[in-house]
Amino acid sequence: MPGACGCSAEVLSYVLKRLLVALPTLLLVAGSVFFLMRLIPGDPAIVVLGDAATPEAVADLRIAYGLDRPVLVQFALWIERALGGDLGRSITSGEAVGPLILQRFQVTAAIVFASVGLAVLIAVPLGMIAAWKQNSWGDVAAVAGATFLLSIPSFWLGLIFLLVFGLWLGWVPVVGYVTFAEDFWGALHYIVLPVATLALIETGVLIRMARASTVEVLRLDYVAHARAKGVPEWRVLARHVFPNAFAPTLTLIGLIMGSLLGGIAVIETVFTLPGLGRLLVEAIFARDYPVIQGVMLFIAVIYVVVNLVVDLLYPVFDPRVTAG
Amino acid sequence: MRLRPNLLIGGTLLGLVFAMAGTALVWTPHDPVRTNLRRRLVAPSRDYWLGTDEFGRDVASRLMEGAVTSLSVAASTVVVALVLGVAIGLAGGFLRGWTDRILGAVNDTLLAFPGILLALGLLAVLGPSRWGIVLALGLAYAPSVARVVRGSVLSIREREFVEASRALGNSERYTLLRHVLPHTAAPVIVLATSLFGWIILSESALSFLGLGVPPPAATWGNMLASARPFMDKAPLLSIAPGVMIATCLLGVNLLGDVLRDLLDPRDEA
Amino acid sequence: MTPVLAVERLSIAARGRRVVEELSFHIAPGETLALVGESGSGKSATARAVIGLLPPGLAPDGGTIRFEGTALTADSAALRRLRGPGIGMVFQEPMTSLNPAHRIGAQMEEGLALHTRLSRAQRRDCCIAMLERVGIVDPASRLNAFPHEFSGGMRQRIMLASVMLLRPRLLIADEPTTALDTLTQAEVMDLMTGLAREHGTALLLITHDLGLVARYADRALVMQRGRAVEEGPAAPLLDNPREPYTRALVDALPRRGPARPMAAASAPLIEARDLRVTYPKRGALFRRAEMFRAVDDVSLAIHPGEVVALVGGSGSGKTTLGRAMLRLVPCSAGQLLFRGQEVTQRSGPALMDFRLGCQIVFQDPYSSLDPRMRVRDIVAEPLRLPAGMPVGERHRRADAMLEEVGLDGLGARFPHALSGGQRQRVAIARALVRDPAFIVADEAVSALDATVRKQVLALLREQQRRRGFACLFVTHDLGVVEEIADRIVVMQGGRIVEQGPRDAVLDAPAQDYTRALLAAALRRPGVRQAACGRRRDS
Amino acid sequence: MRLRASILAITASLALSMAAPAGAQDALRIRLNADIRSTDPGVNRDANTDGLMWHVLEGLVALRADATIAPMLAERVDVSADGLTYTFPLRRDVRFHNGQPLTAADVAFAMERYRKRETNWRCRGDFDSDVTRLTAVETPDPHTVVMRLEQPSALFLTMLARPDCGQAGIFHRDSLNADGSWRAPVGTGPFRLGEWRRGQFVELERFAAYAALAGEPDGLAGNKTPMVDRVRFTIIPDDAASRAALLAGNIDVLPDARTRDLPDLRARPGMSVHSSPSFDLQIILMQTNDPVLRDVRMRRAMALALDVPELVRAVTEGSSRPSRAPIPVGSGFHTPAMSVVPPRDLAAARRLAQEAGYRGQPIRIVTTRRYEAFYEIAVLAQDMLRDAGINLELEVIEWATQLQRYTRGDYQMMAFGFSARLDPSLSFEMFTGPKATQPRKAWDNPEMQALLEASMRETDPARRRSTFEAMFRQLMEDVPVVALYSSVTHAVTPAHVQGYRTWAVDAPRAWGVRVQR
Repeated sequence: MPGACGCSAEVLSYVLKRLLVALPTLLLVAGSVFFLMRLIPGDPAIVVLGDAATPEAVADLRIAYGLDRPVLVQFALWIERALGGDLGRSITSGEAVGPLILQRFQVTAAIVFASVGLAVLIAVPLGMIAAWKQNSWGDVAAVAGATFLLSIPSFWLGLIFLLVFGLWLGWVPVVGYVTFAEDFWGALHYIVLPVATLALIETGVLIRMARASTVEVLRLDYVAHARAKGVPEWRVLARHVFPNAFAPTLTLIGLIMGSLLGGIAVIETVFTLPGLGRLLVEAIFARDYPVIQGVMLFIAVIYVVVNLVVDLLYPVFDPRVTAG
Repeated sequence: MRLRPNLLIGGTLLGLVFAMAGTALVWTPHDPVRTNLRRRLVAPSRDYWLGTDEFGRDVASRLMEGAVTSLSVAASTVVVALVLGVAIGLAGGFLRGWTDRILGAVNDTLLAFPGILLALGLLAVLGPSRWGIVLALGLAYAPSVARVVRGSVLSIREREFVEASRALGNSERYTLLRHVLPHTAAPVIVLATSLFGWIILSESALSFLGLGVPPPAATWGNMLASARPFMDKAPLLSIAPGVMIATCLLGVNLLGDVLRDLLDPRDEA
Repeated sequence: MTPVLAVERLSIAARGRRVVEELSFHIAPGETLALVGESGSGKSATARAVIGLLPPGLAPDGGTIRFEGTALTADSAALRRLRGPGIGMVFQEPMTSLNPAHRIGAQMEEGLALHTRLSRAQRRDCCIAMLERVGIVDPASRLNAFPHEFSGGMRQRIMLASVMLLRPRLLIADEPTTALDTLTQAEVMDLMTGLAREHGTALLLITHDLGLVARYADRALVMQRGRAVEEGPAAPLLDNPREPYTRALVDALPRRGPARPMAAASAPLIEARDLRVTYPKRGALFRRAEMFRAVDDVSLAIHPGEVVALVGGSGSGKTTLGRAMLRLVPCSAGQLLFRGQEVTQRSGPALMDFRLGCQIVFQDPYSSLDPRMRVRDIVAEPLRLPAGMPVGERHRRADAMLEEVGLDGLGARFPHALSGGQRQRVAIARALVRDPAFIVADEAVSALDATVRKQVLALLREQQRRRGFACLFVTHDLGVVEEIADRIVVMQGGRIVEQGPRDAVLDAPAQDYTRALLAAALRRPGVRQAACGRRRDS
Repeated sequence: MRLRASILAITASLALSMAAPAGAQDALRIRLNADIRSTDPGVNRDANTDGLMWHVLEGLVALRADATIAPMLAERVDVSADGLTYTFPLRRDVRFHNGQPLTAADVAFAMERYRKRETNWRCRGDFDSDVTRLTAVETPDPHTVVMRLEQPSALFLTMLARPDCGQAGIFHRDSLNADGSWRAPVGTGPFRLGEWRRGQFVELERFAAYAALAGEPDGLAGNKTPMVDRVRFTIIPDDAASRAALLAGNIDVLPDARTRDLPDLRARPGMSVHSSPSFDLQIILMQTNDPVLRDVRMRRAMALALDVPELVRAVTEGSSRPSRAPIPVGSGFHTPAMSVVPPRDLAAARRLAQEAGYRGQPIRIVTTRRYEAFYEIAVLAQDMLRDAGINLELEVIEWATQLQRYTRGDYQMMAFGFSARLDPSLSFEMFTGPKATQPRKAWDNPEMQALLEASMRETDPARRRSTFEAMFRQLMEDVPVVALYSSVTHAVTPAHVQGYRTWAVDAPRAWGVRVQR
């Protein structure tokens, strides 16, 4: 039971193994992105040079970016460098792609972690209570509310928030971003709306999930067993129901995190935040191949890592499942 | 217990959206793409129920047209995703072995792909069109379908009636089609309902980013996107399409819950 | 003396329909009362009503429950204080009655922490002592284990330990051993009654199994459809049932039929030679999976028309052997001969030939029938092969077969509209419609209520006599074997440990394992004394 | 209104309080809509980059506001009679930011780097073309640079001054790393590069030893005395936010206000709006190889069906002047003859289309939403052509794809915009040329190409003017493109900013600007 007993060597070897197993997927992602991008019309050299580009200047620039070589050679070179940790430089800004991604990821990660955390804190207790009081008015209201939240497009909710809290009430800034390192309170101001938007939407999903899994758990004998021992109801919920009901929710949280960390381009667009999603969309528009490739690879890695973390965390809540 | 109100409310909401789309096929108050520079950003009036947009186009007509676009795109995308996903999932779940492993790797890859990149890529290759969106989102969602189908095939093939079929000497193909496939229907129908909602959402998100169904065709997403700069001057432009999307999704989600309650395979046991 | 529990005219309703109707009974201190009934009799609901834990949808609908003279009202704080030290409860499913998220030490301790003022160390000592008492080896270290690290029987012991720690005056045991195999069942029951005796705890035993009642209960209350049918001291009640329903229950207990003359030594119909089936071992997370031999070089021959019972506890490999003999699981070594022909390597049409001659009836009638097919189609399906029979003819044959198994006119129904017994009849009809020469019946009656089991067994026996197929009857229950088998084969740990004619094995078992199985088998009350012969504790 | 203003003020103060820490009072803060790409002049650049770099680096010559050329680091320019030798005597008072005096060797060093293939200077090809081929850069003495051409070129000096070529800015060799790669600019401009925090701001510091020319500022030439200690280019991508920032006093110059915000901004006390037409060109391209559009009558029909003044009024909210000529209205070469805009004539348009055999088949016009003007032009054109029975279909694609299709000539029609061309020859050259070798060219008329090449060699302005008028007349006959207008740049400054001016190239200039609180 490595997950449960925390034997670090075994866990480490397991992690390594999982990462190794993920390599082909990463390679496949990298490869398909690489070739797909080159299938798409639009040439980074032309985008950089603009309308005044002469064919000679375009050709020179293509040579400078190595785009004149056969695609397979380009791919091999890129893979070789990527394995060495060098993701190249952005065609449009000349920045090194690795640091660029990390810098943009900080923005996305701050928002995603804050919003998912908030959503979990709100949704899981609410969902559990709704399940506990199944079919009561409160339950019906919670489910209806969750379904309603689920049905609101996040970007629209963001726009409405901007309209109401930014433009009409003026409580929060409409655009901009500073990092937490620079100015903690300032940063808080900027992310409160995006975080609230995402948190609300995710709350809808999570309430339903938490409620459903709690309903399942409440049916089980060990809950009756705990009650039969005279365990007070709050303790039954907190100690006996919560960990078991939370385990499947954890998987969902993992899925949500995976997809959100990979890009909340729409939210970032609404709130004009310099996040990973915007970086990707802008890079796509500019055909900034190194950035696109880097970001896509990064997203795939995040996906793998988040899944791994979920699998490693799962045994904490459900020791039956070892991290295999 | 919640079945009846869900059915009622969900049906009403979705019916409303469908009715709007149906009406738009034969009639709209104004031509949804006709611009009128003398009447830009007009406030709602008897003539223009919801006012006009920045090109002087009638917002109400565009919302109706948007219903046609969103519903037709979503419906065709669901079909594409289902056909692809069911085929991949059945093959993976039943054949197992190398087929499953390869399909699994491809599936994982697709899942790790943001739909937006896939959409952009395909749109660029296919030319901008709603069919590009359909194919792109179809491809993007096929892996989820495949995963559900594969999962349910894997659980169904462990059921004893499948073993019984094999014990009878029935071929794998017969067993797959006769005993396994029908049982994936319930989860797939439930999933298809969710898909319908997700796709409407994704399509509008893509349109919002400028990657969706190309303008001037009206979609709720691109209406939202072009309304953004006028948010302070004409908030209704931003609010109306969002309300439509939310209405449609709420209807789909409520009906989805009804379907789930009716079809949930867990209730079979 | 005040009874520990007195139930007066208790009714329980589910959405307006009464599932328990004006039920009254009482239990004296230290007494064991068995509530007996088949599924749907309301016995479990009664048990849960006593401790105030009716599942959602069920609610008390009149009547009183007094514990030691005090009336209990559901959900009151008083009742909660009573739960644990006053009334304890043991549940049916060992797999779900312990919380998988917590270590067993923590779960056991919880009750003590709530209801006593013991220190942490004292609580721990109590737990260790109690675990030791219920037969857990190395209890101190096992306190840190999670429930899933234990087998079902062990979990049921831990469950019992955690309940008995609080020394309740009343223990409610709701089908405590139904999910366990025969051997474990007896061990857990012995332990439970032993502990109850030690602590002077009264026991309310909920069961469908008359065998348990005969062996462990002082008094019994027979229930049918929510009403009391008959009540009285256990032994007389079972020996001389007054009510027809009780009598039917008693009659349903297996009984040994006359031994049939062994067929003349003909060539075996099907024969396994050194058959081996291996599985990768589960649980070895980081290491390469080891192979586990579920069937370890087993040789077994079955002759035409012969009924062979394959007996063993869970994990003995009997089910795997049954499937392997039908080539439903791959063999890693050995040979399988059908009518003298090697079939181990067959595939395609040749395999089809083998399949046409063999059939299987599964244990679980709920999952062995495709819920989306009508009964007639299910029974007609085997007739697709060999190809050629017109659909009309297939349906005619299926209807005839259904009539034969007593399901006349039910062909248009779906399986979910049938009872468990009826479904098993459908499964039997499906197996027999092609007139196979060999049938594997895998625990075919284990999931059925006693009276139904008797009928289905009768059907199987009758069909066997009529059609003369050979049958490998896989079961953990030696009681069933008595009724039907010509020959008994006992398996343990993937190997055959004993085999021989039925009477020889039952009357003079050569192996300890067989003896233990026999002792644990719950048979007719009439043979109670014989069955209760002192076993060596294993 | 007041509430709104204060809200925006709060918003903006939040937006910028951290971007502009204490001590920014004596600085000039200018909005930049996106980060610069690099500090390597003319190599990795865009308009923002050019606009920032012209504060730091100077070339031998520089652009005046009317797109003519003035000497900058050179005292004057002496052109030999055959037009093949250019002699640049250098000013003696010029010093680099590191204190070193400017010498001919520095010029030669910089020019050599520009002309090397590995540098990837954007304009390397332009100095090595059939029209202009720079054959040698010589330094006869430490204060004289001589450049030699293969044949006379009217464009040579303009190209040297082109902002997108980094003005062929002269940098000190300390600007390079030991391996020859670019490190940071050490130039002669009025400001030196300060801190560059990516994505947030670029700061410039006054170059105290700057040797300013006498007179007035004029384009990138003239007196460029820095009047403020520091200039901070604050990066604010969002238009609404920059407007809010201006109102909140968190930036001092909004160099690119949206047209639709102008009425509101004008009405505010203290705000001044500065507008000037730029040298870019919004245009509709037609593919003359297309089966439908090959017929010149069809193209004429289209042009006649468009109500150009109305279209331009709608797109620019009345701020730009409609013009069918490719030479921008602000240019000295835009003659009165070029100002004629033929009136809309639907009947004639219908008749011509009929004659051309047009039967209502859809014609696709490519556009993008990246630049709202392109999209609006396409939508309005569709609407206007419909009145003449011409069926335009919008094909909205993204910018990168549109650019590539432009490059390949892969379109029927296209709403497009050309960036500023500073020489009238280039204004024609951008769409004139043989399609066989340059598919991006819309106007493939050999006669006109000959005229164009002549205009590039001709150095006499009067003769060039008449050549361009002839070309314009032919353009209106052939209608391969419908030029619409040059956009207008609007800058807004609060009362405490003095001396700010907009000009033909839309990036801001910080010299000569004073902050007085």
